[in-house]
Parts: sequence; C-alpha cells; structure tokens
Amino acid sequence: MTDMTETRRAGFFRALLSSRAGMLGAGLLALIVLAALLADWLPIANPTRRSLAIRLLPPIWAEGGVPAHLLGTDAQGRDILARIVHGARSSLIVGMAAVALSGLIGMVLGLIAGMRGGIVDIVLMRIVDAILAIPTMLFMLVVALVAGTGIAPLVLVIAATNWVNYTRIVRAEVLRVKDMDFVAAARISRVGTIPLMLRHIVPNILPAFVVVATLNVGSVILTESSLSFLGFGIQPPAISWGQMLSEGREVLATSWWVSTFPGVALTLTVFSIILLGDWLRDHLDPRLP
Amino acid sequence: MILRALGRFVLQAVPVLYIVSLIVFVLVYLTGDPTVMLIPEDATEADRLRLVAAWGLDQPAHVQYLRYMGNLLRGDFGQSYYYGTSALPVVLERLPATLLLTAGAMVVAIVIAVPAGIFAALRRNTPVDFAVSGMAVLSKAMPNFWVGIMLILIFGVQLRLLPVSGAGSFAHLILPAVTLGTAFAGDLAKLVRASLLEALGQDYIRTARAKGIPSSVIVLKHALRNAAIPAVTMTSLNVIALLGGALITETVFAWPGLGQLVVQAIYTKDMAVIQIAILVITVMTLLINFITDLLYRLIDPRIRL
Amino acid sequence: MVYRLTSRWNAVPRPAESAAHREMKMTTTRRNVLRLLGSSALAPVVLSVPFAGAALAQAQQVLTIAQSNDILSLDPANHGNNSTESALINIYDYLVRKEFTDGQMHFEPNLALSWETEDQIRWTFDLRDDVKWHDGTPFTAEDVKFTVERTQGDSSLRNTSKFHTIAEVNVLGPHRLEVVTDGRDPLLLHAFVGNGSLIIPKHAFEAAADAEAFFASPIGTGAYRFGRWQRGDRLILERNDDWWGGAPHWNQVVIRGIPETSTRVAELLTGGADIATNIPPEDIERVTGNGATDIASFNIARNFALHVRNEEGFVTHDPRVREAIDLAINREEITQYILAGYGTPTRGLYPPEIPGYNPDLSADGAYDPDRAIELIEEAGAEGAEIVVNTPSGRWVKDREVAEAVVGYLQDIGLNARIEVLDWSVLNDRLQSDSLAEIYLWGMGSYIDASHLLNLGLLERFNPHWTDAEFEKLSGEVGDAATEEDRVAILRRAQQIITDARVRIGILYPKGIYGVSDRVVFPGRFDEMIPAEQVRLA
Amino acid sequence: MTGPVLRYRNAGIEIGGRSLVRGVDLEVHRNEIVALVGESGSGKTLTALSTLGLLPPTARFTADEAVLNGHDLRGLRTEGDWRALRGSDVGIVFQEPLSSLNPVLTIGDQIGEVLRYKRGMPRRQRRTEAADLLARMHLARPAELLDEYPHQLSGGMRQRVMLAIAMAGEPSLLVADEPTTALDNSVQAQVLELIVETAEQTGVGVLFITHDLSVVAQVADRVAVMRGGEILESAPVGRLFKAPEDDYTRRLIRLAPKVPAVMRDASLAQPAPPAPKPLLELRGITKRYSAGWRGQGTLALDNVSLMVNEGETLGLVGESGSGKSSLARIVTGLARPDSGTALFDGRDLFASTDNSDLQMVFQDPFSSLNPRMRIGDSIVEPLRARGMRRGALRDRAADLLETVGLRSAMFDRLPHELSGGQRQRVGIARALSVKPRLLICDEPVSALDVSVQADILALLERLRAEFRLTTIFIAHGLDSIYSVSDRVAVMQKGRVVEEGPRDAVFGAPQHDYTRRLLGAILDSDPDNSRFRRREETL
Repeated sequence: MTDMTETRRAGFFRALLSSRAGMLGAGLLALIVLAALLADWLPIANPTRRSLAIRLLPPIWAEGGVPAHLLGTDAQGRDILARIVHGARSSLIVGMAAVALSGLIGMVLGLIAGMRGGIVDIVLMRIVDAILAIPTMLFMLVVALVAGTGIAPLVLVIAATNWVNYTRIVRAEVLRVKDMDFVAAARISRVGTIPLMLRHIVPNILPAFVVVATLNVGSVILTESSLSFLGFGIQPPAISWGQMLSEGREVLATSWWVSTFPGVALTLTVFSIILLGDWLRDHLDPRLP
Repeated sequence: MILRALGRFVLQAVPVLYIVSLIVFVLVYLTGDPTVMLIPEDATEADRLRLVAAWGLDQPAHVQYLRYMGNLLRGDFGQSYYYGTSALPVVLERLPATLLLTAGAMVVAIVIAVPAGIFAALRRNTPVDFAVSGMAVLSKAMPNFWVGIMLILIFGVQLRLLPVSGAGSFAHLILPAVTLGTAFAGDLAKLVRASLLEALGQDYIRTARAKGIPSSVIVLKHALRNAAIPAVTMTSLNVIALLGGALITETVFAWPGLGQLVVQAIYTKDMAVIQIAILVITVMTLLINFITDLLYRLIDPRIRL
Repeated sequence: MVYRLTSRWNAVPRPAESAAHREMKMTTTRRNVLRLLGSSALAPVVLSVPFAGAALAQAQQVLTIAQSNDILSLDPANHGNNSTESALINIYDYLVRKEFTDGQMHFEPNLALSWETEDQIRWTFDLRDDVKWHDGTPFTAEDVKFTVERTQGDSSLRNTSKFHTIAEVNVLGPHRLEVVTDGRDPLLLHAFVGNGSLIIPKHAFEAAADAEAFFASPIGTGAYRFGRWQRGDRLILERNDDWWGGAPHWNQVVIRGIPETSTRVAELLTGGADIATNIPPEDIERVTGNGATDIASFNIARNFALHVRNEEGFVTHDPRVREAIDLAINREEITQYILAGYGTPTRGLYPPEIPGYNPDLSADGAYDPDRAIELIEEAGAEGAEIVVNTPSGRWVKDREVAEAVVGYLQDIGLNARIEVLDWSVLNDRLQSDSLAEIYLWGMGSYIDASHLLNLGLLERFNPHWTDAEFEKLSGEVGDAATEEDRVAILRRAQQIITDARVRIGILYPKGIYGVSDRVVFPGRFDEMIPAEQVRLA
Repeated sequence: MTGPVLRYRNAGIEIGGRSLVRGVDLEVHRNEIVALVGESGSGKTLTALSTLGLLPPTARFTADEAVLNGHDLRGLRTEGDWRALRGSDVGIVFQEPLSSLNPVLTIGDQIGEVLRYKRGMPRRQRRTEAADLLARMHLARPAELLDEYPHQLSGGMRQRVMLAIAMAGEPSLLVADEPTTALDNSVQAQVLELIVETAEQTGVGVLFITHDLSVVAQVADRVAVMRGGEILESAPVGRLFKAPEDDYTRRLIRLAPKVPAVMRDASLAQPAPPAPKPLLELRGITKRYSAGWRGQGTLALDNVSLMVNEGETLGLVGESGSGKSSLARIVTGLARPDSGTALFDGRDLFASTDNSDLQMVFQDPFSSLNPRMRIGDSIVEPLRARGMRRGALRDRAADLLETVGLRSAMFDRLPHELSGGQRQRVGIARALSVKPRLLICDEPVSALDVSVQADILALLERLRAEFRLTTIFIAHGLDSIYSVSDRVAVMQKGRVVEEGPRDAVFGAPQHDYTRRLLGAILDSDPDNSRFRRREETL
C-alpha cells in the first residue's frame, strides 16, 4: 500500500513545514546546496582568477567597492563571492563524505560490538577509547605524507577519528534494541544474524543515527576550518571556507570582508544544519523531548 | 565501593594505555624520520645521518618499539628530539595551564548555560526560549579562532580591558576561557533545557505538584538534580576533549597548554613527547571518567559503583 | 585537585605582567623624565657602556619581545631555531660578533678581543680577562675549548657539526687559545657566531649531574641571567650587574612566543610587547597608524627562490622552459603587491650584505612575458602541466608568492597549479626527492655565498643538477689565494646556477618588526634581537 | 455531618477541542470510598486528575458545580491557586510507585516537604512526624526508612510511602489512581487493606480509580462505571454487582475474576486426566546471571525440573523475579542454561535449529512488534527464516491474519496504526505461522483492557484446539490462569515450589507460597469482601 508510505512522507514534510526552525534550517541548507551545485552556471566571477591590481577591493556597498565584485576581493584579487560559492562545494563534500564514511565504519563496528558482545565488544571499545585519545593532527600528518593533501585525504583523516563516535552511539542503540521483544521473537524463529540486523536492528537505530549524522556534518565542516587554521585543511587550488577564513584573518583588521563573508557562510551553513538536525531529532526520535 | 571503582579504573586504563601507545608509535613511525625536520637548513645529508645514528633511528621499527617500551617499563620516558631534553617534564609542565584553562572554560560554560537552559525550559516555546536556542546554535556554529581573535580585538585592543595573550593571572584566563566556554555553553544550555523538560515531565514531578509545594522547589530540588546526569556527562566529555584539544584557542592566545605542545611534537615527529602527552591525556581521560562516575553516584543514589 | 592547581598557578610571580602594567599606569610626567634620561643614554655605539646615572633609572625597565616562535632549548648546541638563538644571546656570549653596519658584514670583538692567523689553519685568539660567569667564576680559554669539544663530541646534538672544520683547540694561557682547522678555513670566524656557537662554562657544566641539570638553570657570561622559563609561553631574564660590557639597560627581559600573528600584533598595539617580530604587510598600517607603535623594516639574510627540476621526465628538463619560467615572473609586482614593497626583487640568491653576493643578478629587465611565450612555443610546451610546491606560513607570504608565480606561469601558456604542502610533508618530500617540477624555498641564515658551493647541500636542494664548472669551482673555493679570488669564484657559481635556471631567485624579503615608540630598535640582518641593542626612546 | 468532600455536577474535560469527559456527576463523602471504574480511555484518570488541577495545560475543565472541601474548583486558574489546595485538601496516590517517587531524594525529604509547606512544621518535628506517618502505614523501622531512597524499597513499601506522602498534609480527599495495578498480587491485598484502614481511621474520603472490578468489590462503598468519558451507572457496590443496569457493567462483572469454587470446597476437585506422553521435559535447569566482574550474580533458575504433556496447558505462575521469564527464555533458546537438560519430544531441545516446534506470544504488544516493519512481514518472518518463497508468503500472511480475526488488508500497516488488542493478534499470528507444537504465552493479556483480554483469551482457546497446541501460559497471579490451565506450576525465587493438576493446586495447595498467592485472589463479589468494615451507608 504505497499510499500509506506517501502519507507518511507527506506527514514528514508537513511536520517540517509546520516547524519554523526546521523550515529555516532546511531552506537555508537547500539554498547553500543549490548554490554549490550550480556554482559553474551562476553568473559569478572565476573564483581562481587573480589580479594583484584589484586586490582587497571592499564589498560593493562600501567606499571603493565595484559592481563586478559584490563582496569584494581577497589579497590575491580574487572575487570573494565566487570563492564562497565554489568553496561551498568543498565544505559540503568534506562534511558529507566524512560523515558518510565514518558513519559506515561506525555502523558496522558498532553493530558488531553490540551484537557480539563479550571479548569482541571489550576489545573494540578499548580501541575506541584509545582512538579518542589520539589527536586528529597525528592522523592528518600520516595521511598527508602517504596520500598527500586534498579533499580525499582530508575526508579520510576526519573519518579515521570520527568513526568512534558512531561506533559508540550505534553500540548503545543496539544494546537498547536487541533486548526488545520483537528481536526475541525473530531469534525464536531462528532468523539469521545478518537479516536480524538488517531488518530489525538497523531500521530501529537509523533515526538516532540520522540525527547524529546530520548534526555531525556541521561539526565536520567546522573541523575542516579548524584544520585550515592550523595549515592542514583543504589546500589551494581547491577552495574551502576554512581556507578563506584562515587566509582572511591575516587581513582581518584592515580588510574585514575577506574573512567575514566566508565566516558568515560557514556559520549560516552550520547553523542551518544544526537547526535541521535538532528538528529531525525532535521529529524522528520519540525518546527525546 | 570506591576501591572497586578504582580497581575497575586501573583494569580499564592498562589495556587502553597499551593500545594507545602502540597506535601512536605506529602512526609516528609512519610520519617518517624526525631528523628531516630537525637538522639545520644548511646541514648536509652526512650531518643528518649522524643524528639518525645517534638517535638510533636507523634500527628496524620493532627494535625501536621494544627499546621504547623497555625504557618505559624502567621508568625512562625518553628524550624529546625537538627540545633536546627529557620528555616527561616537557609534558608535565604544560599540565597546569591546560587544567586551568579547562576549568575556566567549564566554569564559563556552566555559569552561562545552566541558568539559560533553566530559563528556556521554564519559558518553553516563548521568544526567550527561541533566543536561547538561537544563541546556542550560533555559539556552536562559529569557529573558535574567529571568536578568539574577535575577543582579542574587542576586549584587548579596542577596550583595553583585558590582557591579549599569555598565561599568568586571572585576567589572562578570561578571554581564552570565554572563547572555549561559550562554544560549549550552547550545547550545554540546550541539554540542560532538554533534560530539565524531560525531568519536568516525569511522574515524580506530578507527585511533587500534587503535594502543593512551591514551583521553585519543584524545579530546583526535584527536577534539576534529576536532569543533572546528562549535563554532567556532557561536561565530562567536553573536559576530556579540552584536555587534549584546546589547540586553537591555545594558539590564538599563546596559552602554554598541552594542545600546542602536542601539535608541535606531531609536526616535528617528536616521538617521546607525543607518546607521553597522549598517555597523560589518556590517563586524565580515564580519571575524568572515574570522577564522573563518582559524581553520578553523588547525584543519583540509584547508581552503584 | 583543580583548586589546588589554580592557587599554585596564581602564586607564580609574574614580573613581566606586573611591570608592564606599572608601565602603562605611569604618569606622563614620569614617562617624560624617563624619556629624557633614556635619550641622554642613547650612545652612538650600540654596545657602549651606558651613562651611569641613566642606568639606575633604566634598571626599572622591562623589555618585552614577542617572537613568532617558541623557544625550544636553552642549550645553544641543540636547537636549530633563530628565535631561540635570539633569546640565548642574552644569556651567553659568542667569541666574536657579526655586525652589519653600512650594509656590510664584519666581525667585531666580543669574548675574544682579537684574533690572528697566518695560514687560515692556525688561529690564535686573545680573550677578555674581565669576564665572569653568572656564578662569579672567571671565564677562561678552557671554557671555549670545552664548548667546541662538547659540541663535536656529542653526535646527538643538533649542531654537532657546527665546528666540523676544527681539528683541535689548544689552550695557550688562561685567556689565550689556538684553534687549528683541518685545512684552510677562511670561514672559521663564522663558526663562532650563530646557532651552536655560544660559549658555555666548563666548570658549571661538569659540576652538574648532566646537561639537562645544567640547562635547567643555565649560566652564561651574557648581559642577562636566566630567570624563569615557561615553555610555550615566556622566558624571563634578569639583569646581570656584573656583566663585562657594563651595566645592562634593562632590569628584565621577557621573551614571549606568540605564534598567532594577529595576537602578536594585538600585544604590540596594547603595549603588551615592545617589539613584535614578523608583522605581516597587511598589518603595517595598523601598527604605524596607532600613534604608539611603528614599523622597523630591514634587510635580512633570506631569499625566495624557485627550485626547478632539470632531470629527464619533467617538462622543465628543457632549458627553454626553465628560462621561460624565469622570464614570466614579474618580480616587481610580487614585491609591490604581496609584500607591500617590503622586499627587493632579484634574480640573485644572496642579498648584498652576504660576502660574495653577485650584483649582476638583478631583477632589471628580468620580466619578459612575450619572450617567455615564444620560448614555451619553441619548446612545444604549451599547456604543459606544472605543479608548484610551497609551504604555507613558513616564511612571510610564501604561499601568496607561489600563488602569484602560478598565475604568471598560466599567463605564458603553462597549465600551472599550486600544491601547498605542510612544512613537515614538504621536508619529507624534499628528503625523498618527490617534490613537483618547482618548489618555492626561502633559504636563509647563511654564512656567506660559499654556502652555495657546498655540494652536500646542493644535493639536498637540487639533487639532479650537475655542472662541471660548478663542481670545479666548489673544489677551488677553499683554496682561493685572496678574498677577491674567493669572491670571484662565488659570483661565478651564482651565475652558473641561475643561468641554468635550476634556482630562480625571486626576491629578498625584508624583516618587518613592530616596535613600540617607547623603545628604539632598527632590526638586524641576522634577525637577532640582543636586548642590549634595544634602547629606550 | 457536613456536605460531601467532593461534588461534581455535569463536569466535562476538553483537550484540543475533543471532549474526553462529559456530564460527570460525582460525590465523595467523608469516610467513604467511591470507586471510579473503567477501561483505558474511559476518562476516569482525567476526572481524578481534575480534582488536583493536574490536567494537561491544554485541557479545559467545565462544570456546573465543582466543589472540593468547600472550595470552588472552577475559579482556580493558576498553578498558585491550586497549590493551596493540593496536599492539604486533596492528596493522591499514583499507579506506578517507583516512578512517582523522586529517585534522588530520601523518603524523609519527600514526606518532610509536605509537612513543611502544608503544615509549616519545623525541621526537627518534621522528622518525628514523618516517621510516625510511616509507622501508621505499617512500615517497619520507620526512622531508618527516612534516610533511604525509593529504589531501596520494595514495590509494596513504595506504595505505602506514597500513601504516607498523600496523607501527610491531612487531606479531606484521597485520590487513589490504580494504586495496586503495578504491584504483585500478594502485596496488592495488603495495600488495599491499608487504604481501607486509612479511610476508616482518618475519615478521609477516597476516590478510587481502577479497572479491576474485583478490587472494587473488595474496597468500594459506591461505584461509578465510566466509559467513553461518561458515567454509565453509579450505585452502591452491592446493588451494582447484584443488579447492574447497563450492559457494559454487566459484561465487566461477567468478565471479572471469581474465586474458583474449588478453593472453597476442595471436594469439587476433578481428578486430573491421565497423562499422555510428555512433550517437553526440563531437568535440573540452572541459570545464574553474572553481575559485573566480581559480583556473585543472581541465581535466576535453581535446579528447575518441569514437564509439559502433549496437548495440555501448563499454567506457570510466579511473581516478578521468580524466574518464570528466564525459564521462557531458556525454553525458547534465547538464553543458554548453565546446567540442565531439556528434551523436546525426546530430542535434545538445546541442539535444535528449527523454529517450527516452539513459538512465543509476548506480554507487551508494543515492543513485541518491530515498529518499522509492516505487520504482514512480521507475521511471515518465521516462515521466511525457514526459506519459504516470497510469493507464497503474502498469501500465507493473509490466511493467518484472518485466522486471528484481522482483515488481510492490514498486511501493509505498521504496528503503531494498530490497537493493543490487534497487535496481540498479530503476535499470535506470527507465532502460529510455522504451526508450532508448543506455544509459550508470556502474560499475553495482562497489558490489555479487561474486555479485550476476554477476546484474546477466547482466540487463544479456539486456536489451541484448532492447531492442537501444547501451551505454557505464564502469569504473575493464580487468578488469571484458573480458566486456561490443565496443570499449574508455581515458581518462587528461581524454584518450582509446587506443581500439579489445576484443581489439586487450587483446592489443596501444598506449599505456603501457593497458599499465599491463593489468598491474594480477590473475589469480585462484594459480599465476600475481606476489607470492608461496615454496612453500606447509601
């Protein structure tokens, strides 16, 4: 009865529409994603073309601003608006890819730890404790040496430390779900471990997982900007907001716009993701108020 | 009871410490030869190889590891390549600053977040609540270095109210503590709000209301204490995160904490310092977990150690 | 536990802060009086004995220096870091000093009053006899011998090869010694200046349990005694009233490491630092416009150059492509826009202060994009992919310079792109010879231009380039009969390597310090900040 | 005698525009216990809460008259207005004693609070008074209890503490909202007795909310039957049971448990039918759950031997913690015993990998169905696990749905779209899908409303015959298994203390514990009340 599913989906959107915060988050995020997707077709300047002659132009409304560069130019004379729009891609790709990868690893290991229990669980969770103690930077350096710098290695690094959070959450959820009667019923019926996980465990921990993952996208984007601050983030020629912020802070006191606009973009994105995530939590996860 | 908890603490610590040290060793080994970073720019390959031999870096990895572990068991924590001195004091002397900053940040966070969270919960779905939620989200969405630099520009440079950087006095602590504390206050306020709301929805609150006692007693005595466990958990997680990772704030405020040291050591592949720093952080983490457990017990008599 | 730590933390005395705050609160009258006193003491020779009356007043003063790097070690022989050296020169002394007056480098007496050599093999030094270590023990020739032999004898020290040309040190008297080199060494005096050269006390070092114990609270002969060191934060030095050079100017010297540029600038602007190193060009306006601070800019011993691969398999194997790269770069524009003029465009590798620099390698007429395009076409390299490696933040505007270079290479039809590498990764790839076609390097702190002819070093930075004449010159330079001959060889060597375009000089950056109006410090070519050369305004 | 403590005339409660309670007339006098009876959703609890102003914020209370102890409740709007009445004019005992007591505060604190704010007692006096209150609730060592926390108490003790809290403010009206539903049977009787005694001694009027007519018969003076937000019928207890006017009341009375005749007259016992061959034989099953890394652990099952004969229903009775659920887990293969053997039809049960011999129906209709799985899929899952083809599954599911009395079109529904009774039917269909020989029913109806319980029990009875099932029927009290069992086994603290033919166990119990459980059975005949102490006043 597909109409039933559709009703549920419609209910989801109706609930979203009725939540001001959720709508704000979803709308903003949709706008940002759209801009990132359409970056190449938008009527904006070439984000990498530099011209030292027009460096540090202020935004259009400030004195000295020119219409060709709405939000001004950076220290290399590149158009800030164009860089923000193109930078959205890296930031979102890093956020989503790192979350997807670490979520996948965390899901698998969390399922194993939660379902198997015993020594497997103990060893896995001790490894998780250990990984939490090791700074991301160390992974970053190893990966940078082995795989170079770029979006893919960055995603790898963030995933290398981030998976532990998912493992913990998934394990805790598995422990919660696996003692429920419907799991017992499946076991009495000798349902195999894999179908048991896929049909009973995973669908029931997915809402909590999705909420955590959504919120995590925001923090990963922030992590990228922090790594940029330390010189480890996305490197040119790729563009990221973290990189722009980090470059712009050098001229923060004299040319505020260089770092302020990417900062605003970053903050807005994370803001929208958190709003959406919070709403998702309220909507999907009945265990929380 | 406490002894048993301590026993569990040690039992938990030993394997974790071992796994940590092994992973760290492998990772640092993979980052390559530290001499590359440490020799003077005008040194030749021969000079470098002399250092390699002197530091025993020409030996196979497992030999280096066994030697390292052997020394460790004998209480020798090794030499810092970068600082050219025993690694242990290099790490330990950073601890007070790190602990101080962590404590300061927590105080700031709690002072902001708990009243804000209570207020938001009691004025649920009013503009006050939305404002608190909005501020909470915003505080989390702003990168730390941005906030830190802004605070310096406003309170240090413009208003000249507070010292810009460095450690030493209470005044020095304020800006970095606020930078870190506000970042965390948002989450904490949201959590306090949520757990307070949850606690207020419990049956025992209905009982308390049915007794006809004042609302303030209901909120502060009945609900807040029950809502404290998640907040304590989150605070302890954040303390743990800060113990190893106030890196950016430390850099911005030139605060001599562990974060800067660890990153410097990672940069320079300074094995002994990385190892000890991470081991110290791990021990502190486990200690915090232990203290958290004790706190749980204090707050909630149902929790047994 | 936390409470106890907190109280202990607060109990630590903070002379630097309290003094700085006192300073800020001082009335104008008092400040003017001090300024008057200070100016009366402003002697023509920087290191002269100050006027005794002024010294008293100045004894109240604290000098705070904010560097961009942390101090790594108090052991002169075991660090490789300019900021550290700049701090240590206040505690210990060199045998001789380098000064750079009139744009020329020359040696001046320090612990050694004079030196002479017939053959550049046997060198005798007459040492000062009025020097005392901070513990009151007199300084003797034995200390110099000990310093040299300790550095040579401990191969785990990072500057262990500092004295590699010295065969033996013979004590001829309490204040006279002979240094014998293993062959002619025209550069011996350089070995006694710079990282690893500061003289340490034999008696105290040997009395200490180990090196670590000694350097926990080291003593030297310098103008300032070791006070307190908080790693990652500050080194505090106290005046040494028994200094052989007279009464030191500052009551206390505080040297802080502040890695974050904007914080360093903020400290300068708010009076938290008297001198702040490495001010980025963008912040100059803030510093000069502040009314209480100014900029000191000066030439430094550093150059930016592109190191270009010349071996088979790279598009830059073709000399025409390398030449085109050389011609494509608008050095004037880079200097003007990226460094805000705080630099000197050049094709050369050593600035004029460096003995043996080549004045012919100027940037005049070096920019010829049309010719560059022709060369690229001749070489059939249109659209060839070229990657430029650069660190970011290692040297002032390094990444920005590399980005600009990439832009110029794109202009002449090359498909250039930048690959920014973390400093540690860059070094690793340099070591394993796996960098791209071009990498940007800011070589610095060299002794003189013979640095270039060190084939061991050349192999590190240009592992695939050989040239018969260059190698011949490398063999000859040590035996050059006269200084003129030596300089001629050095200039020729620079000509050869820049003509081969395996190193393409871009510019000499300037040092940019922010200096409080309260003090005077013009900056030094070697980027050292001796507290005794900083004076009250 | 003054007027009633509580008087409602034409009271109504609306939430979000929906009228949940209408036209309620209610009176409670001093020294009187008035029972408000109804199933879930009848509006009885809302009515009770309205007397304390504890309705949800969105609720709207209307009445022509609503007077509590002389106060007009209609004028009370704010929390502050109500605060004055709560505790001192009206007290309440809730259903779930554990969650209703604050877990982080001591008993003394929770009682003392009322004394402080309602009676303005100074600190020292509060302690004495609180201990005194506890003593009046027949709690041993009351002074020590003051410093203990709710989790350290048993369920019965907690409910006594709740009663002490409710009475601490010396209210005129006591609302008891299903006060014994969450308690074990043997404790239930004691708490009921205490409430009756309290009413008698203090003269407090009691509004007693319950779904259980046997409780009503035991304690109430007057009864009001609620359904769908309205009061169907209101009468003195004797008259209501003897001459119910409403069909619904009649049905409730019919379904209410009665004390089996054999308990009064052992000679009525029918001889046990000859034992056919045993289907399941458990021998010496022992199971210990470890408690952490050094704890002794708890002995859940202690050398349990049990037999279930082909075709019979074994009633397995035990209060919470007796080990009956552990036994079910072991029989179904969810847990492994530490020692012991089990033969199923002569084969080793623990070696079995097939799922068609044994199935289970769970107690909680909410958690026994995967909330994210369509009910059709849930039903055929055992078949799927046995490898049945996808195409055949749907037809089979449709059959099964109709077998348990559901429409086959419900295949695509999700559990949350079903009522509790429907869910339990789905659970039964799932268990029957593989045509098991042994069905374990773990309190299959205890979470359901009385009228639904009857339907499900009837369904099980029908299917038992149809599928020729052998059944283990687990329950926490003896009252609910008399009608379904052939034989009965009683468990206590991990052991089987008594086992035998039904009538033998009920008529001539051998073990003390069995006798105690039998004693806890309440008769839904007001004439057999053990607690009521006086003639009806109205």
